[in-house]
Amino acid sequence: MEKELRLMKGNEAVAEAAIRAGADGYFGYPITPQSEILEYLMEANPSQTTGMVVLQAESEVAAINMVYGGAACGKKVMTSSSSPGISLKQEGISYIAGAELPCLIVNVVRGGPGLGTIQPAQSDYFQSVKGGGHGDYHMIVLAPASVQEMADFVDLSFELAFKYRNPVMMLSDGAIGQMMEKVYLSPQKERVKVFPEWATTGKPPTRARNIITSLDLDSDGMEQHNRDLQAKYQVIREKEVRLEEFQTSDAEYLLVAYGTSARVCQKAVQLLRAQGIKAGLLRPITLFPFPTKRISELASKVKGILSVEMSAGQMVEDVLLAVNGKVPVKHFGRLGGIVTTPEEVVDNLKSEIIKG
Amino acid sequence: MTEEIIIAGFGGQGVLSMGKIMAYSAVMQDMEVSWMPSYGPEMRGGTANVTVILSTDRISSPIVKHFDTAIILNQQSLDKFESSVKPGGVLIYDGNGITRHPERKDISIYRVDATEEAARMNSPKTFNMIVLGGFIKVKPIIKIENVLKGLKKSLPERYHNLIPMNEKALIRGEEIIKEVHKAK
Amino acid sequence: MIEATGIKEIIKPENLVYRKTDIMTDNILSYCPGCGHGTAHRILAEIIDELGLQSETIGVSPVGCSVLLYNYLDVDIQEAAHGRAPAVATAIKRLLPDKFVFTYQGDGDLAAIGTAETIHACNRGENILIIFINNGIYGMTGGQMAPTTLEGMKSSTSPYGRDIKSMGNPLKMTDIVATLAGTYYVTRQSVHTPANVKKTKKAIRKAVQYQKLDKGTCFIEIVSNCPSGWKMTPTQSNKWMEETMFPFYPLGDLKVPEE
Amino acid sequence: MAKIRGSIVVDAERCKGCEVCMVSCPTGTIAMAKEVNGKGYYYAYPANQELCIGCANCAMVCPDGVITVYKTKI
Repeated sequence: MEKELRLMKGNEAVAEAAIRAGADGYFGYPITPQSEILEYLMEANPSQTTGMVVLQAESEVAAINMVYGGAACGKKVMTSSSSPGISLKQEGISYIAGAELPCLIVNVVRGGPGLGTIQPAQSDYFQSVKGGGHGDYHMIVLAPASVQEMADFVDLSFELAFKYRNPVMMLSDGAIGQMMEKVYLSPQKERVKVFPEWATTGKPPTRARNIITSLDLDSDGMEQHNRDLQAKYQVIREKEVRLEEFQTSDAEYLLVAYGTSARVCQKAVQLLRAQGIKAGLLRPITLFPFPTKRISELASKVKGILSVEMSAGQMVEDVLLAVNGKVPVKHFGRLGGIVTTPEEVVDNLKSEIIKG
Repeated sequence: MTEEIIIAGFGGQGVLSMGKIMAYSAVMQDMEVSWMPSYGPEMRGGTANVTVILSTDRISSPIVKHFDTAIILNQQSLDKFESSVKPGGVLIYDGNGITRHPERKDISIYRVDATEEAARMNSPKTFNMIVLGGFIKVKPIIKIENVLKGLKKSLPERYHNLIPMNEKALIRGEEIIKEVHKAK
Repeated sequence: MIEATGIKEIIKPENLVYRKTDIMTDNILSYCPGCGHGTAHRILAEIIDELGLQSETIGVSPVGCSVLLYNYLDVDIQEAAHGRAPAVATAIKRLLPDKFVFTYQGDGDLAAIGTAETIHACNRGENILIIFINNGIYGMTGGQMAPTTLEGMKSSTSPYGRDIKSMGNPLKMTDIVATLAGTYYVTRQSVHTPANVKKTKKAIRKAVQYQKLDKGTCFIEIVSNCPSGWKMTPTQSNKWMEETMFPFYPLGDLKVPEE
Repeated sequence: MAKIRGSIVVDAERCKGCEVCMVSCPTGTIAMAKEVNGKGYYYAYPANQELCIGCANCAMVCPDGVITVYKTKI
């Protein structure tokens, strides 16, 4: 079937893509700049078409625990929020990771800390890729950079979530959530009617009861569970790295940026090339797993690297680990909801890396 | 071809929807588009602006500092964005309520008194379409027929009776826009 | 093997009148001697057994003493984060509306940290059964004050007795949820005597029927004991419960459907 | 007139000796053992088995479900 062309906001694209991906449930709570996801779903009213459940919860805490309950039934469920709301969800995310449940969590990031601002930021990198809640765990983190990817990554997220029984986060930001672009939407998928064998769907006589828990009071058992989780994350690191490169083949200087910043940096590369500076861009699409290997390879070919992120410098720590001292690495980014401009990136690369 | 546009004015003037119509029309012409609003409480009564990029190529940054065209609908926005127009670029403004007119000599300046015209036409809601008509006259990137096609696609059926009025407003905008200053 | 059996001639399969239901697993309950949790588990299991609900039951266990509920009931169970069971159950029931969904929660879980989830699930009228064990204390963490701890009652965090002025009032959560439009059947019971066990079983049976009829939230409080936390023998604790808990938390229906 | 006779079996190893069954027994059938089980509890047992009427009160209140009840008419 042919894809349908629409002009949509990133948030709307997530919502429509969720319906079309055959999602079973969405549980959310309003917070700017992502409320359009819940609003769109309520208006689309998929309970009447695909049978998808859409519910406005009493809090982000309740919403993520609804996701836990739905995911434990083997259903394709999701939630979305923005930074302060994601902080509230961290408890539930830790339980979901601990109980190894598949789900999608969309974070349309705004500036922090605290109540912060409603404008776009990328300052939730640490809490997304390093854990966020308690315990040793990882989410798979996808960073869309366009409205098209906001739509496409919904299906991909569910696929990865079920493949690894692991929560997947789409780490977006206010800019991508609020902006409109062309988007080609996939045709409607059927909702899956077959339950995974581990799901709590009512115990038939043919199997033992299914228990969904993250608890093991026996430390040896808990250590083994942790080792199993780490082994899973290692497989994810080896198999699921996704990235995009832009003019890196002859690059002397490398920009590393994801999401909105990657779009800004792509323009910066064009501006730099127009000035005769051979710049290139590596855009991590997965932030966990991080494209460590490829960045390390490129570090052997370039003279310096600028990590651009709308934060005080979070992703740059992973870039530094990947580069491991081979070439100078600096961070640049605006804070508190201000989107970095291409011109600022150009100036910063020149002053911090080329002359530095 | 890439055209980077800022539209800025009061919340409630239809700034965001004008940008949306512009973007939709370009989609009808098979172009790439991005529409990046300022959002949040400031939209409710305060200033509102939206960056629209129309391009024949894949669009990189949806956020830019300098614009090919600035469409300015109040004094506050004029003060904020006059300096953001690229040298040789275009500034279109509605003279209504403007006390300090644009002063730059290195850009082309056009005036479209859409507020006044909409009042005269007795349809204040078509204000932004008059402005858009003015833009199309100066920068014929999108065609009026595609604007109407876009409207038809994006508006719910029950509003389709308003399309002829919008067409009239677009044409009126083309007629009334005046050149104030031409960049050298 | 210790011999603790009665008259051999009577102990024959055809004379059996009561045995532990198979819905209760053979795992030894982790509860202290005399704790009402075990009885409450068992009668819930008996209902599941008697009504043939095993294949359609999905339970949600809390954080607290009954966190290991899933070790004892032979049904599919999800273990929820502290206080979140009603939210978890909400999604289960919405996604699997034909299943029998219950939560089993203590007073800390349901009436302190999970107050919001409890109130809102009840207020939405989620078609689930909430079983609320109220023993006026935090058992698992070592006998700290609960939202339902009575005035003057001693706990490890109210060692001189609960002082209302500084520690607030005991919370009658069941009375609150009875006022919400979404609840259909709200009752307060106990399981410390055979008569009370029968009444509680009847209440659970009704709740199952109401859930089948999509009537909304059924909420059953079981006022129970905590011999260890109260620092009493089990039989003393039951007596104290009757004398001290019941006057403040009187047994009986708080909301019954109009028939 | 037929007389109802009952009898109970206590899973003594699982009994925690809480005595709740003993106080619920209307006939005084149950007592607590003088010795402890493997867990160290003084378990319940039918000390006066001839008094048992098979009412199952003990089993109904037993938190650990360790009592099985039988009944017959003689």
